[in-house]
Amino acid sequence: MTGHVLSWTTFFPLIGMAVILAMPRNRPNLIKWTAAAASAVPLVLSVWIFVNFDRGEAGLQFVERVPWIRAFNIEYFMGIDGLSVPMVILTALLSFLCMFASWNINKMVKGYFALFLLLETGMMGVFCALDFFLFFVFWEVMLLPMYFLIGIWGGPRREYAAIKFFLYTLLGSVLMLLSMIALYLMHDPHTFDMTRLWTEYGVYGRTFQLIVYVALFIGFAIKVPVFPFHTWLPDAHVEAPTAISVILAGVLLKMGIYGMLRISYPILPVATVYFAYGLAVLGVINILYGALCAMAQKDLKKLVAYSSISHMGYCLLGMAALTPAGMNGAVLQMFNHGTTTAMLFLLVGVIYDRAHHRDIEGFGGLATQMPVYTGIVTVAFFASLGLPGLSGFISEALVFLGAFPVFQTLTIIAVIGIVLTAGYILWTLQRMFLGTLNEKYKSLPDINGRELFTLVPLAIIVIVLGVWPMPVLDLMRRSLGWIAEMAQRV
Amino acid sequence: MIPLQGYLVIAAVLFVLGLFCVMTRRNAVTILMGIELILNSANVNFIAFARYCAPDIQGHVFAIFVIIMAAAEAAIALAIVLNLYKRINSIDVDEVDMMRG
Amino acid sequence: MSDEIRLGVFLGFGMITLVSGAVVALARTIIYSVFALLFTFFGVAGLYVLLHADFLAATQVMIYVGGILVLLLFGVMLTHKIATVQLRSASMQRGPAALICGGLLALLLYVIFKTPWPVKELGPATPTVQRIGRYLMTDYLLAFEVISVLLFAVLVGAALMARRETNR
Amino acid sequence: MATNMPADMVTSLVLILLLPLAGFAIQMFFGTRLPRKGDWLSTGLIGISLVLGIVMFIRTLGVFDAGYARQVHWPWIDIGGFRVGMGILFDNLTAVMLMVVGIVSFLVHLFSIGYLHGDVRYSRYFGYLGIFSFSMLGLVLCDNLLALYVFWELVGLSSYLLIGHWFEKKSASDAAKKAFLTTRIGDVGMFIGIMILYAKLGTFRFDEIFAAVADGEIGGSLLTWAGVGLFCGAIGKSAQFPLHVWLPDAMEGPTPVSALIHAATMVAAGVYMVGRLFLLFTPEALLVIAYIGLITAVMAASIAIVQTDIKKALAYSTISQLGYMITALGVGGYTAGLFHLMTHAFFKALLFLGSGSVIHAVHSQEMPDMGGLRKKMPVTFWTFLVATLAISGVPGLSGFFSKDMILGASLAFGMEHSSHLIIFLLLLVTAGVTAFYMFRVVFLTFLGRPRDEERYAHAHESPAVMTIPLTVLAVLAVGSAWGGWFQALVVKPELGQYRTAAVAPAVPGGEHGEAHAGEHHEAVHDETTIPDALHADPEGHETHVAGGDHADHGAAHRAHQIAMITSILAAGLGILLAWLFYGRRLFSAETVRRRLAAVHLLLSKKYYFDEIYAVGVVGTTLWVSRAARAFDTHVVDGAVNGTAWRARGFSWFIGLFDNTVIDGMVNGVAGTVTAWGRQFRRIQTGKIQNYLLGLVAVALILAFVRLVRGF
Amino acid sequence: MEGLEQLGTYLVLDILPSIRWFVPEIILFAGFTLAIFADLTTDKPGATRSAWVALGSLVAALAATIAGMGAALPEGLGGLSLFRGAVVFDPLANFFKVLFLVATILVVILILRSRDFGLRKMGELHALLLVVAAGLCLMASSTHLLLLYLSLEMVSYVSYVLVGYVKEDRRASEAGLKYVLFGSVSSGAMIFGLSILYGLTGEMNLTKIGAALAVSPGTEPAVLVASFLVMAGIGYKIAAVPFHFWCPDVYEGAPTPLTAFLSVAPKAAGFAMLARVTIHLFGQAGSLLAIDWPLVMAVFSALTMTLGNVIAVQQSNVKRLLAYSSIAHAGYLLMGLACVDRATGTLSERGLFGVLFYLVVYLFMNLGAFAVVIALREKVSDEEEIDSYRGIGPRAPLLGVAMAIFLFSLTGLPPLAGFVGKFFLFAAVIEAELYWLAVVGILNSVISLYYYARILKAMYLERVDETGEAPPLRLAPSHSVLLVVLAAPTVLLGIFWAPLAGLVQRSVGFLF
Repeated sequence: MTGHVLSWTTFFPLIGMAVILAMPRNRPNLIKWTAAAASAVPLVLSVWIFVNFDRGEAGLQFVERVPWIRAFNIEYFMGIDGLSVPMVILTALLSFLCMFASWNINKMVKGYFALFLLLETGMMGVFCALDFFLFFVFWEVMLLPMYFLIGIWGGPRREYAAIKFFLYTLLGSVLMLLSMIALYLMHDPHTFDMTRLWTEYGVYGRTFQLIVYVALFIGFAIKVPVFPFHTWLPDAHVEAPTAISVILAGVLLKMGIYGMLRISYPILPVATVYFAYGLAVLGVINILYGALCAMAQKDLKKLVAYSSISHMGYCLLGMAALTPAGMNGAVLQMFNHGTTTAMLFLLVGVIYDRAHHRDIEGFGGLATQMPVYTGIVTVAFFASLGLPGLSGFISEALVFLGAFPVFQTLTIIAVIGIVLTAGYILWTLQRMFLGTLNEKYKSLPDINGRELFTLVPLAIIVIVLGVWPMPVLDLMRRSLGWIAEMAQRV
Repeated sequence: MIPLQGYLVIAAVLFVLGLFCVMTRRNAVTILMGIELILNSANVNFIAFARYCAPDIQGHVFAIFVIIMAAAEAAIALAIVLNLYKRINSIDVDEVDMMRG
Repeated sequence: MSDEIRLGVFLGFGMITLVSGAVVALARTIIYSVFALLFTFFGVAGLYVLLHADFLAATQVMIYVGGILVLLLFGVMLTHKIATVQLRSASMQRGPAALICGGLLALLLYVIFKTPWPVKELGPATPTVQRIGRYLMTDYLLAFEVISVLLFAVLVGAALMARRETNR
Repeated sequence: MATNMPADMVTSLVLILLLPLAGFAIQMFFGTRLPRKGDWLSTGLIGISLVLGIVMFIRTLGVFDAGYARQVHWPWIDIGGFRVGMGILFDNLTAVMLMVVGIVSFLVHLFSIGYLHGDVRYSRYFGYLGIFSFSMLGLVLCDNLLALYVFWELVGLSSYLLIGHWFEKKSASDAAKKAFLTTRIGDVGMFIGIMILYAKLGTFRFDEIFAAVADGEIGGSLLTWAGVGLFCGAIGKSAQFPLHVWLPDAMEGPTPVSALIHAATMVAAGVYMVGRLFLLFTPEALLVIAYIGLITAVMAASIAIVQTDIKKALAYSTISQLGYMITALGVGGYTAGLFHLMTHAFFKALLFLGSGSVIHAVHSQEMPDMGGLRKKMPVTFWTFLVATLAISGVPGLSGFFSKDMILGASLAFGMEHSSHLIIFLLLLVTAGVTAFYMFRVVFLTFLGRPRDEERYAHAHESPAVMTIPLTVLAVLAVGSAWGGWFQALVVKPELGQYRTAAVAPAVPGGEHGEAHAGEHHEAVHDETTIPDALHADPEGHETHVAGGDHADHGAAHRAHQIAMITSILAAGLGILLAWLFYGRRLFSAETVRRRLAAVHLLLSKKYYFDEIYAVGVVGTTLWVSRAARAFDTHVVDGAVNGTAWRARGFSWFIGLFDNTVIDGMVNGVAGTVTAWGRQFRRIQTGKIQNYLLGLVAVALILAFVRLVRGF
Repeated sequence: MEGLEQLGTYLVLDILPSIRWFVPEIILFAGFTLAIFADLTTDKPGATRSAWVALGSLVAALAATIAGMGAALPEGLGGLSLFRGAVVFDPLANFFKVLFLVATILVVILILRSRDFGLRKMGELHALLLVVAAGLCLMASSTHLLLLYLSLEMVSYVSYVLVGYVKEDRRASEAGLKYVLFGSVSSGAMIFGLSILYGLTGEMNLTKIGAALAVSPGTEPAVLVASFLVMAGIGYKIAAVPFHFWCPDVYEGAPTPLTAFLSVAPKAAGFAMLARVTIHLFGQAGSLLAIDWPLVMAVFSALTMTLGNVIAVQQSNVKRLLAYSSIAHAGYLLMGLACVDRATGTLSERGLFGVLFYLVVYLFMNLGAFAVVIALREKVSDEEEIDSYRGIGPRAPLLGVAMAIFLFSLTGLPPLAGFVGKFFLFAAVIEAELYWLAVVGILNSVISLYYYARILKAMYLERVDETGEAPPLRLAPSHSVLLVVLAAPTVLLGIFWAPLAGLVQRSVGFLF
């Protein structure tokens, strides 16, 4: 069992899906509990991985390698290192919590949970795959369920948002397909095995590296999303059901950056260094543009979507600096943003279930009516504006301290971003929670047990990592150092 | 002595005439005639090459087969045309545009 | 026959074929086209004779003129009421079609005169029927069988299309 | 300095720090369920911290050594290339600050029990007080820049929570938001300063930074920028000149909060920081600090004169006094500035609590409604009077000693650098104005005839739980400065102490030259964009940074005496004028207001800062964000999915932008695809002729292309 | 007399051994006649006897072909030429034969289950299908100019009849007419091209012509014109742009099973013939590059893809949409044939491999899509508008999931077979350095997602009535089985396609 822990973590939800499909349609509760169980197992396994992961080792661990298609030496090659462990844990945790967050789905329950488990398998696979072909297959497997989940269970303009999401991501992934094939053909015994692509990076010329880097970058940038390619995110978030937008923001946005760190950085070092400044500029644009747009939003979910764009900008800036603090800051920011935004979306879901609208102006004075809910929202909001003592600050500080030696002016402009973030968050907090209670919501019940169950673990993580971030940082520092060193080979 | 190019020119002109007829006539039967012209031009080509260039008269055999095929094709085409005629009382190709876009 | 006479006959048959071909393409009424087609077939048969393709000329006359032309004539007659014999089938888009065909013709002529055709010295005219027969039974045996099946299928198809649906 | 702190000291300091935090945690979760909603718990816990603080203070008093310092350090984040630790630095300054924060916080807890009796969120209020105390104590105890920044922001958070305690009032939630955002702007500058230092020196710890400065590893303009950056944090937190606007609005919070935060502790954090990091400020930086402080002092004092709301008046007085302290540090008066910090903490806390008890009694903050409360509230009156005397610098009280030292230092600085004499003069004037407006408050509130009979009727003395803190603070306001213990303990640090490398004294001209050598060997090319406006005086007069040149010690002494005399005169003049205007009503304030109407309007409108910021900073950001949103939905989104989206009913600018730019780009990528589709579809006419025509035409074109190219 | 002995020896030496390898086609011809007679013996309207005869002979032919595949064959281009060079028996031809037979079997099953034909006598239909199957096998294996023409015409003439089979449906007759006229003109042009080739070399066998052309300089313009005219004939069969005009109308007019058949089998045969002509005719090194073949083919491919996809976006009729999608897929396949191996100057092995692999995958997913259209024929308000599919997904889960699998596979999304097929084509194109074509290819697959997803959107996302669940749709058990039979390979080949890759490699490897 321990030999194939990754395969079990990745494919157990698939077994869950099969079981659910076999179930009768008229037993929603049974289906929901099986789905929860099916996603509980990967969570337990990921905790086991976290415990057994060797912090001293920079290289790959828990490796599984089975030839899949010998003719094109494509292999079922799974393995994780410091970079993917936090992501695996994040995916397992958020999926498990989202099962409970989607408890009040009543339309086509079987379809919903089956697709959700398929989505979890896809996500887990992306973070564990080390064969580029396998990586690409998992990358695309995620698209199908996502399209239907947004399309069928979403809000009023769900079809438009679903097809827009699908088209954007598909365009990105076909570009990735071309670059994958180009890389595949350049090596003498054609290979998809990333470890070999890393070591034999000398095979490519400079212009080849630049072109492939740009193609891959567009593919990943659409996923992150980076400034010009971000327009699908607000629509997808607003229309997706609560649990799906949690997964979308919590995990899917991280895949873009994970992809760049896993593929573009080690394989195309010359291009990485060449485009580092450009990446930093895009990062800063993301930070400021995201914050500014968020400030002008009326819909709470759209505001959180734009705040995600702004937060991912920090990751880009940190990553572009290639310094240890910057890289670790970027990956820690991915993890922290995952937990914080998950909380935010869950909280939006809670209020939406009660008031059936998300217009910020429509609320007022909720603090008196729903004190516990307001407490948790305050923790989430202050974590996302980077208040020290909560996890957001640690990663933002690391990013800034890492990026400053390399890009002085850019980092200074980026630091201004924290004021804008504080601005729109406090303004939202004031409009929704402070002031006199809007009489329409006299009877709004406070947060209930189930919702608390999904939120409390995340709140604990946010606070604990804010005070003592070493458990997560310890995981990733050697691998990120190794990736940074690889990215700077000439 | 008649040069090979003479026959080829005739064949080419016949081919083009056939094509022109096919493109400009609106009556299905006339189009069939155009097709016959094209097939004839091909046959002239074959026979001319059999005579001037080819080592043996395989061209003739080909021409024979083409003639047979032309007959078969005329049969099929007319059958379909007549069938359509029964449906819409006209074989004016312009009106045959119910499916478009 | 002497060369001049052969050349004269060649030009004669050539002219007949092309003129009647033009009439087929351009004639306003369909009946003129059908008869012009008759002369085209005869012109082509004449060319075959000049090219010492005696069997072919006979086949041409029998099948084309005897078979296909009659078939087309039936086609024409059946699809138009006798009263409107001089049916005007207006031609369409003559301009662009002429342009295209002219271009194609130029292209073909360019090819005809430019390419070095592997012309061999012309042997005496020999009866071709026996050699055709030999080919049919040796190299083209497969084609022979295949076309027989094809004709059978075409017969079935044509009958199918033409028959009146009785057992509704 | 290695970690040389004895174990028992470590435990007690950690206890001092964590007890209030425990209080906060318990109150937040179980507050409402505790008896009396847990106010006794919080007060008790802060009480224990105070006792421990006093023990530590007595211990340092016992050692009585200026250079006394103990430190302990633990690793926190270690990711190979980046190492950060957390630690406690305990020296005389820390001891004093522990004492000040502890006392004021404890007394405010006591006062609040009475003041907030029956408040709907009573237990949560005490929770917030707990987290504030924790953050303030942390800020004072920490030994490195990053920890300083962490506690700095936590203090900002607790002030946000406390100001917004009565969040039902929109003005309260606005004030809280404004406070947090303004201080955050300051924090941006501070973080930039920290980044510069870390990028250059690779460490956050104070001692290591001072050592590096001493060894000359960093210097000249880079160190100045770092210094100015860090000072920005102080500008934000201590409500100095450009970022002072949030403090007056913060009066929306409950009065004990104002007393604790906006008088004694939080606002003092900026001064403490400048004190703590004194050694890394280059002369240019010190000048910037001095002038900022000066402008703040003068401006705030002038506004305080015309205030009618008692708490607003005290708020502006606090800003002015803070300006005093900052200027003191700027001119090199290290001990003077920090001394004034301590004394001001006591009497300003007293003033605020006094005003609190008045408001509690009269249920209004407007001075016109008060008057003649002397008889009704004797204890409050006398304690208030003591504090006013102290703040005006009447000899004998604590205020006199600290303010006098500041004036002395600034005069000495002025005498040495004649171009900066203006500092002393303006400070002198401000001292007078301070005395004037403080006594104006006393006259208007306690003396004279009661102006509002109905309120006066049911005015009554505050209960014991509120008056006891007043008396304790009164005692401290009087006696805390006696005995000169402070001057002995808190002495200006020298760079020499930190010089590790055995650098031969032949360093050209000792510190003297260092400022000029200005070796710009910083590896990092810095084109930081801190506006030059802040940089007051370019040609960098060096002050006698380090002590030791005893030649002109006598001059300092003489300056001190002159300053003392002039300060007493100024105070007396101020009190006299106040008495004339409001006591005897010889001149009527009314006529002065009418004749100087323009000036009065300017002052009462607080130099229109709020309006400028509202339109300038807030207005433009909101407008830019709306433009970004419009840009995002129309151009980026529109261009990409090509929907012909009409921006109907949008502001004229967006409309104009919309018609000109977007129409041009409306058929974006997806748009062209559907448009092509429509065109191509038309050629599918369904007529056979066109098909054949199409076939041959395209084939022909291809053929010609090939022929022309091929041969 | 001596002619007779000579004839006898020829019969014994040449004909008998050739017949041994010609068994599948012979079975089909026999089956054709048997089916006709079987139909004559019954006069019940919906009799399916002839269908079983057809199925029997198809299965027999398939068995014979598979048996033949095992035989050891001489290496090199020629393979085993039968009937004195008329037809060739090589792994490539066998691969295609298997493909055609499988396709025809599936279509016959589709016809059995479909309601398109009403209660008319079906005997002729099954018989003629057998003839078409034989014609297709011939198309794949003929290397003689005449055989090329005959096999092409055999398939075309019979399909004209099949398309117009439902006589009383006006659209069917109209489709028939268009098909005939267009087909005849194209084949006429093709013969003219063939005559030029014959004139240039005096040979009838493709390999011999290729060899002769290589040694005769200065014939490039003639060869180019000839190959264009031949391309007209084959292009019409593949429905490549600019010879695609007939395709949408015929696909819409013809009965759905026939449309399915036309969109798969003849198209594959067209590619087989195109490959055969290119390999044999331009086999010699550098001859392809002489006439700049990669550019010509690349332009054809790009035109076909883009036009197919772009117009498909506009369609609201499912059959017309699938017609344009099949044009687009012809474009993707042409990409494979545009790849020329820089080193040897001949068709690149990876390109041909890609084409063959994609054809198999295309067979399953395309037939699958049509099978769904057929299954829904009388369940939905009859005509094939996309809007009439609204809300079908939840009501018929198996059908919905199957359609999702087919459409996503047609788009080329991984775990499904379509992706693997496209992956090989793109790999070939990139290896042949036609980067711009690769970019056009991927943009097209993105556009294609739009219209494939529209069908799924209608089925799943749009709901007819916001109120409760509509009554679930019951499908005939045979339809469900058929859908599973078609969906399984589409998914399986996406996950584990080593065996198919091995088969394709064997049938292509011998050429290079």
